[in-house]
Amino acid sequence: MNSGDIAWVMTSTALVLLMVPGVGLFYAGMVRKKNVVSMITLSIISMIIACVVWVVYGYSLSFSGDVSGFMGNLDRAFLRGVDISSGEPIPEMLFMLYQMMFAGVTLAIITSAMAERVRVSSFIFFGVLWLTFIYIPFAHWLWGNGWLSKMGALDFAGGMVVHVSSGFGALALAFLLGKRYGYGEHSIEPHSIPLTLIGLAMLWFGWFGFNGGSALQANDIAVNAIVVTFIASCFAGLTWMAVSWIKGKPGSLGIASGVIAGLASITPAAGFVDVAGAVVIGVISGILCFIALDLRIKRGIDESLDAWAIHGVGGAFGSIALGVFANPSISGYAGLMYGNANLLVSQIIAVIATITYAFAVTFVLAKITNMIIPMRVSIEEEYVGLDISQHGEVGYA
Amino acid sequence: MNSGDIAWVMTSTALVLLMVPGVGLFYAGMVRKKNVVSMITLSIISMIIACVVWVVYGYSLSFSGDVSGFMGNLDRAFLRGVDISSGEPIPEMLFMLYQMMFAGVTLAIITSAMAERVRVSSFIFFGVLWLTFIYIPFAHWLWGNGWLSKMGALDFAGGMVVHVSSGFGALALAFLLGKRYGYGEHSIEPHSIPLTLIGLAMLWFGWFGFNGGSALQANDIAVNAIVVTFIASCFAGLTWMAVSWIKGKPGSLGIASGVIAGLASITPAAGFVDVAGAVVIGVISGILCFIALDLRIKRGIDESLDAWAIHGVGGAFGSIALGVFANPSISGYAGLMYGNANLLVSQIIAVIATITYAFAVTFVLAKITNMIIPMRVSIEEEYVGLDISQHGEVGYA
Amino acid sequence: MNSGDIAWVMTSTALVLLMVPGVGLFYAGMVRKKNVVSMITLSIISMIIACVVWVVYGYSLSFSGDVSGFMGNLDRAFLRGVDISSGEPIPEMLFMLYQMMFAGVTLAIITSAMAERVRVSSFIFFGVLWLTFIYIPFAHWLWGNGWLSKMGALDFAGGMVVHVSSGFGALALAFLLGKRYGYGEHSIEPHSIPLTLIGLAMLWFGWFGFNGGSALQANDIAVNAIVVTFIASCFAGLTWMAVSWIKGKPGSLGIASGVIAGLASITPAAGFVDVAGAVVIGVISGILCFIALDLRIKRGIDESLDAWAIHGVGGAFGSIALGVFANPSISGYAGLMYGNANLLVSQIIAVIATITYAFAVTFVLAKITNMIIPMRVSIEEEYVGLDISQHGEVGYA
Amino acid sequence: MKMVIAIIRPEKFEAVEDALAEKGYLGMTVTEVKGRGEQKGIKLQYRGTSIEVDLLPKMKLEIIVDDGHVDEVIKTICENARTGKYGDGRIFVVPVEKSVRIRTGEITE
Amino acid sequence: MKMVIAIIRPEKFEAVEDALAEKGYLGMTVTEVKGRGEQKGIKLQYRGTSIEVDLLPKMKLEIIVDDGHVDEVIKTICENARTGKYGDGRIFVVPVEKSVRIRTGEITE
Amino acid sequence: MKMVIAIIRPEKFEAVEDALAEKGYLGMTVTEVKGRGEQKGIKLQYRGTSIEVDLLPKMKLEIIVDDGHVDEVIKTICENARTGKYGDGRIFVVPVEKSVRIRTGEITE
Ligand SMILES: Nc1ncnc2c1ncn2[C@@H]1O[C@H](COP(=O)(O)OP(=O)(O)O)[C@@H](O)[C@H]1O
Ligand SMILES: Nc1ncnc2c1ncn2[C@@H]1O[C@H](COP(=O)(O)OP(=O)(O)O)[C@@H](O)[C@H]1O
Ligand SMILES: Nc1ncnc2c1ncn2[C@@H]1O[C@H](COP(=O)(O)OP(=O)(O)O)[C@@H](O)[C@H]1O
Repeated sequence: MNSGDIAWVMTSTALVLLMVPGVGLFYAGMVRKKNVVSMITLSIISMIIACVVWVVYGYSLSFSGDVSGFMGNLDRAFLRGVDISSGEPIPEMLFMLYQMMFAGVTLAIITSAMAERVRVSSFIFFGVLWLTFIYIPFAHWLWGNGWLSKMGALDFAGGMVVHVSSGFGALALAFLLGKRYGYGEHSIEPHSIPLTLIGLAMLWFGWFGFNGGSALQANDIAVNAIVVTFIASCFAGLTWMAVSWIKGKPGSLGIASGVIAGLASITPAAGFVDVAGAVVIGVISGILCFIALDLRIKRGIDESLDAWAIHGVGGAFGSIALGVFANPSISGYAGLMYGNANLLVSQIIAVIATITYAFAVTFVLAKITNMIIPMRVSIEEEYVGLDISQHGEVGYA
Repeated sequence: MNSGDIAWVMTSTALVLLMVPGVGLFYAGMVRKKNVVSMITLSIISMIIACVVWVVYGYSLSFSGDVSGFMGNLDRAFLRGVDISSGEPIPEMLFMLYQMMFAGVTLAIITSAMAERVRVSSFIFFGVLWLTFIYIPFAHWLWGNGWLSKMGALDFAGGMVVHVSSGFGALALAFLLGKRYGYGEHSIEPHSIPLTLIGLAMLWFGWFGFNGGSALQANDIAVNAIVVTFIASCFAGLTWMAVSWIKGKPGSLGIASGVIAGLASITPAAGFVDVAGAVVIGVISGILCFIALDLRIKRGIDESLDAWAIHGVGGAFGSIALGVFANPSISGYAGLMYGNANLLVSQIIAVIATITYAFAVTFVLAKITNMIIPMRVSIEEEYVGLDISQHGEVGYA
Repeated sequence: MNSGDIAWVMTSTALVLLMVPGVGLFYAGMVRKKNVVSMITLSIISMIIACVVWVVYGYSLSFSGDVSGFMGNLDRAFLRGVDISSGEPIPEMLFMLYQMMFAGVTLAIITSAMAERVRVSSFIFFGVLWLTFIYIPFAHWLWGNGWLSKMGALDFAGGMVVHVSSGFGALALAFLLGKRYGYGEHSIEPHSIPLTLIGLAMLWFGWFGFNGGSALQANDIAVNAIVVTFIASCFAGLTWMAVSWIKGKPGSLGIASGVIAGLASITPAAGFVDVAGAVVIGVISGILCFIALDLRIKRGIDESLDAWAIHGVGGAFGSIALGVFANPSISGYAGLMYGNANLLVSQIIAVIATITYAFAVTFVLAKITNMIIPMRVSIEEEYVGLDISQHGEVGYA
Repeated sequence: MKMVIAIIRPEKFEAVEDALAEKGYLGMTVTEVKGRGEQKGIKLQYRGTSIEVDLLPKMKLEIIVDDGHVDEVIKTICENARTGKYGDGRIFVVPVEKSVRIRTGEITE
Repeated sequence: MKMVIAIIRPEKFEAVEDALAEKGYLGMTVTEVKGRGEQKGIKLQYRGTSIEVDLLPKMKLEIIVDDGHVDEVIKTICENARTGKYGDGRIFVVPVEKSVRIRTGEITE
Repeated sequence: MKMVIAIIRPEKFEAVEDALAEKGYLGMTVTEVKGRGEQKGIKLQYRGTSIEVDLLPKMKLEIIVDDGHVDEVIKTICENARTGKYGDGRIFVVPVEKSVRIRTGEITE
């Protein structure tokens, strides 16, 4: 083992952690003042839940062994046998922690669809279920030697594991939970764009660790990952800006959404595509996610902070796009453009499988949760705001 | 020397620096609008003072030689002879800088007890004294081959040097300075919880460098440190949330306090305990610091931002707990659980010594400061707020 | 190649990226509420433009080959031939990305002079011109084997390339664009000092990557760079605080300005001077930039957020100072203090050349831009604020 | 002249604003306020106990109109601000003795 | 009916609010304002010079009550908002001609 | 006594404040408000279309003075708040029946 690799993955772990409050702040700026605390706190709680689940059984079920392609076993429950000094290429204990952060971020992303209306106790219950029955299987399927990875599907840093799962999960939740009281009748304005842009800063910054760290080494793949990640994000931001400009003004939230769309889209592909691929993925994701967001609004679906349109659609698109653009000179995987159709087929199957599973199972889990602890707060609590009603706090005095 | 180790400690140094404004923002969100600038600025000034003191004599007195176990000598004053390319395992110059950040953070933490009432000139004077007569000795005692370390006491990343010193120092200051005008009579509400949570994000993130960097190498100990650090913080956050829920609602400030309590508690132990130890330390610290905070409020002590309850109590608890849970398979040190009572004894002695010294000497230094430049501003200045009265600025226009 | 070096430069790249929103937030806090979104967005757009320009031709024109000392060639346009696994000491692709961030930050800094009055479409047009005709040549002259570097001029991390260019460019822009409506008649107050201090935190933190990463290795030079960088920033902050205290109160914005002045001043020198040099550079820069800022205000020049006084003057001063203080034991370059006058002469020539070029060419480029898309918005748009008029958004609801 | 002071729900502000504009009442001054009504705000239930949130955000509109227009303004506001639930707010009418347009100095008594 | 407008210290707001509630005066509208009094605010001394902070944060309460209750409201506010130091604030009484409850449309003149 | 309510441009506030102080009118209460005037705010032109920004930030000053001083206060405000362009604002005068100084309890009718 190599101190440079360890240094890089430790740094990346910290960077991914920063994305958790990053998501919270990004979202919090876009809700009303009365829910600002709630929105950030949901992210923090996501991380805390993810940590506990991960330590107790999550890591083990994701990465230890394999039970018929679907899940791992419980051999490493309570991190039994996870070592601090052995592992390839980094100590397994570090790998475990790095992966834990991903679980936390993913759960934070899905809070988009619960914004300004979820009961916190119910969210905790749901969060545990969701990690157990969606995140952990996905991590196993694609990264833990589960059926999708055996089939040949690739997901460099979480296009499906993180973004499809949370994005399409959020869509299911939006249908189930219904609109915020008054949505569509009166305008619900972002209460603090600077807060959202502080969140964006943390996300953009943290994504270096998210995608770069997924190489698990400080090597050429990591370098490629951060380069294509950053380039895709800028081209997507530019595209979104351009598209929105045609229709009106280039808003900061649009540019920010474009940047995130580019980041989500390149995530599955970052270790496989080259700069040209990144540019194309960036540009298309800027257009595609814009359209998705527009569609969602026109359909009157209150998937409030657009985890679906940005993470879901972006992650799904990027997962397929890597089947087209994967350049064998990067990591040895060739996409359609390099004459190999198999990868594209695997990717399409994987995307369809993860979308379907994420949507359907999230729906079911939310139904179950609703039967035990109703997910929505009462109308009065929603009116007063979750900060007071759920946390007994006031965001700004 | 090894570029991976250097990379990691340079990164860690930056991370610890970020904790300085992190403390400032964390605190600033919890004071009233009229003191927001003051609160952040006190942290920035802390770092600046610490840098000057460190360069001139602080580093030398802490880490150069040893004068009867109490302090170092002045051989490295003005960083004479501190080299950029030699040192074990990292260049001494980098070690010096990394350590400098700790001094800055520690002084920032203690501003808790001066919130909304300290004269800035007096704080600077006091800060220099405090670093000289408390921080530097502590760093020497535990890390510079001073009497406590000779006795066998351990402090991985500053449970006593940083947290006990500032926490119990803050308590002494709170007694000496007295309550804020109106404290206990009318409510003094946090003016911006989002600001506090931005601070939390910086602290949580930065703590990877704080504890992980303390290994001074990108090795198994560093990996262990960040893993147990993070796990303890989540379990403590969870515990605090649970405990506060029983009494009312799970506020974001409570969860945040729990996270910090976990971080402070695991700090001395991060290089010595395993995951199981971290879970136990996390859970207990969540309860213990909650009780301490509650007690402080009930006693009507205006240690305004709870450096004592969280850092002081947490750091002291963690320093003792490592004497129980230290697992010899991590760094070779065995605690009570592994059949060695000696470590626990040393730890208890060290905690008692540092608590007593920190409390008493802070009190004396503040008394002395008070005689030269009164630490509290006038009642009018306090009423108008420190932003205007000390800095001539208004936080929000 | 070495994983430790790669890890460090990847980390540094992320750190420099964070400085982009850092500049935006730092600036945004100092403008009025109605322009907060605009100010942050200008920084984000700067990064996006820089990325596109860099990928298409910027990197190539800066670092590929040399055409009569003035510019590079187009051999690496579209990053043709830029490799992820070869390069000295780090993969060229990583070097490319790291350098890209510098272009983004530099363009962000210059937005100071356009604050609260620039048309966003015009800024984009201008930005492309400015990067092409000023930033890229400067990068080539000093870092890409262009005429200044051939002459022997040194610029470790961008004293001239980044700070002189943007600082003196901003001054030219301020003359050309004119004052904000009402400037000098009624007070224009910073709307959120906490926002500015969050920006400061990101800048201070990010600068470790800015200067430390410029060593391109995790070695003694990198260590020296971060040590002198940090020390200079603290001494400059202290000096500014002291100087402003004599005239009134020590404001947080003053201390922050001092810190940035120190950082900008040490930037060109960070790999060449020792701690003593850093202290002197820090102290002088604190005084010098304070005077420059004072002068600008007295002259009634609305270079709104003081890129000139701080970055321009600081960067120019530091570039000359390194000719005096360069200590041969660091990187082999000797300044006047070590008996070599040549370096000082080269530095002075380089500073004069870059100041003149940056000022004059910025002026011309802005004139050209003005003819195509007027840079200033209409008086009504300025009155209403750029957030609404340029972005269709409201910062705080 | 009268000053019509209306305290309404923030989420109804747009509707009221538009309705007034349509009827030609453009001039108005708006303040963000908090209000407590006769029900002492909203009661939230928690495991046995209940807490009251008594100060809720409201929008205050101040509209100066000639005496003859007061009723129409009141009607327009009422129609557009009403939800029928507690907390819809109040309208108060206060006499105005003099009105000055700063730009021109023109005075209406 | 009258509108009692009270400008008080923010730190006294809770006490005033509670005291009014106790006496049955629940309805009120609250605004964060800044105020300058006849002492031109607070003087701070600095090495020879002194600066004045003239605009200080205050809370404005607007309470509509029937004529007969005005004095009690004033008394309650005074008792609970007083510190005896400069800056305690003022109470003004303004006539109200009409009051409408938006929820019901009911009008009181 | 009267309450002079002036709604002015925020950027003119300092000038008005100073001018009033000079003439001896120190007491005042200030609120940040938004206002729409008879021009429906400011029109911004964009490629063919145009948008209107109708609510613009204003400062509201409330100044209680004896009847005899009303005109001087109005004049002072007008002179210092005027730019001559749309949006300069309005001044309204409302009767005040009673004024109480909380610190002393002293009542002026
Ligand atoms: N007596 C009053 N004086 C001043 N403001 C009042 C008074 N009563 C109500 N209000 C204002 O009207 C708002 C709505 O009042 P509320 O009694 O809740 O409405 P409703 O009449 O629909 O029940 C309050 O929040 C407050 O701002
Ligand atoms: N003439 C006035 N018009 C409007 N508001 C006033 C007037 N005088 C005082 N106020 C308000 O009352 C507040 C307290 O006034 P001040 O004169 O400081 O109190 P005190 O009467 O206790 O000395 C001021 O901040 C201001 O908001
Ligand atoms: N009828 C009105 N009632 C209440 N406030 C008004 C009224 N007319 C104007 N105002 C206030 O005065 C401000 C300036 O009005 P405006 O008509 O734009 O100014 P001008 O009279 O200079 O054209 C508005 O923003 C609003 O706050």
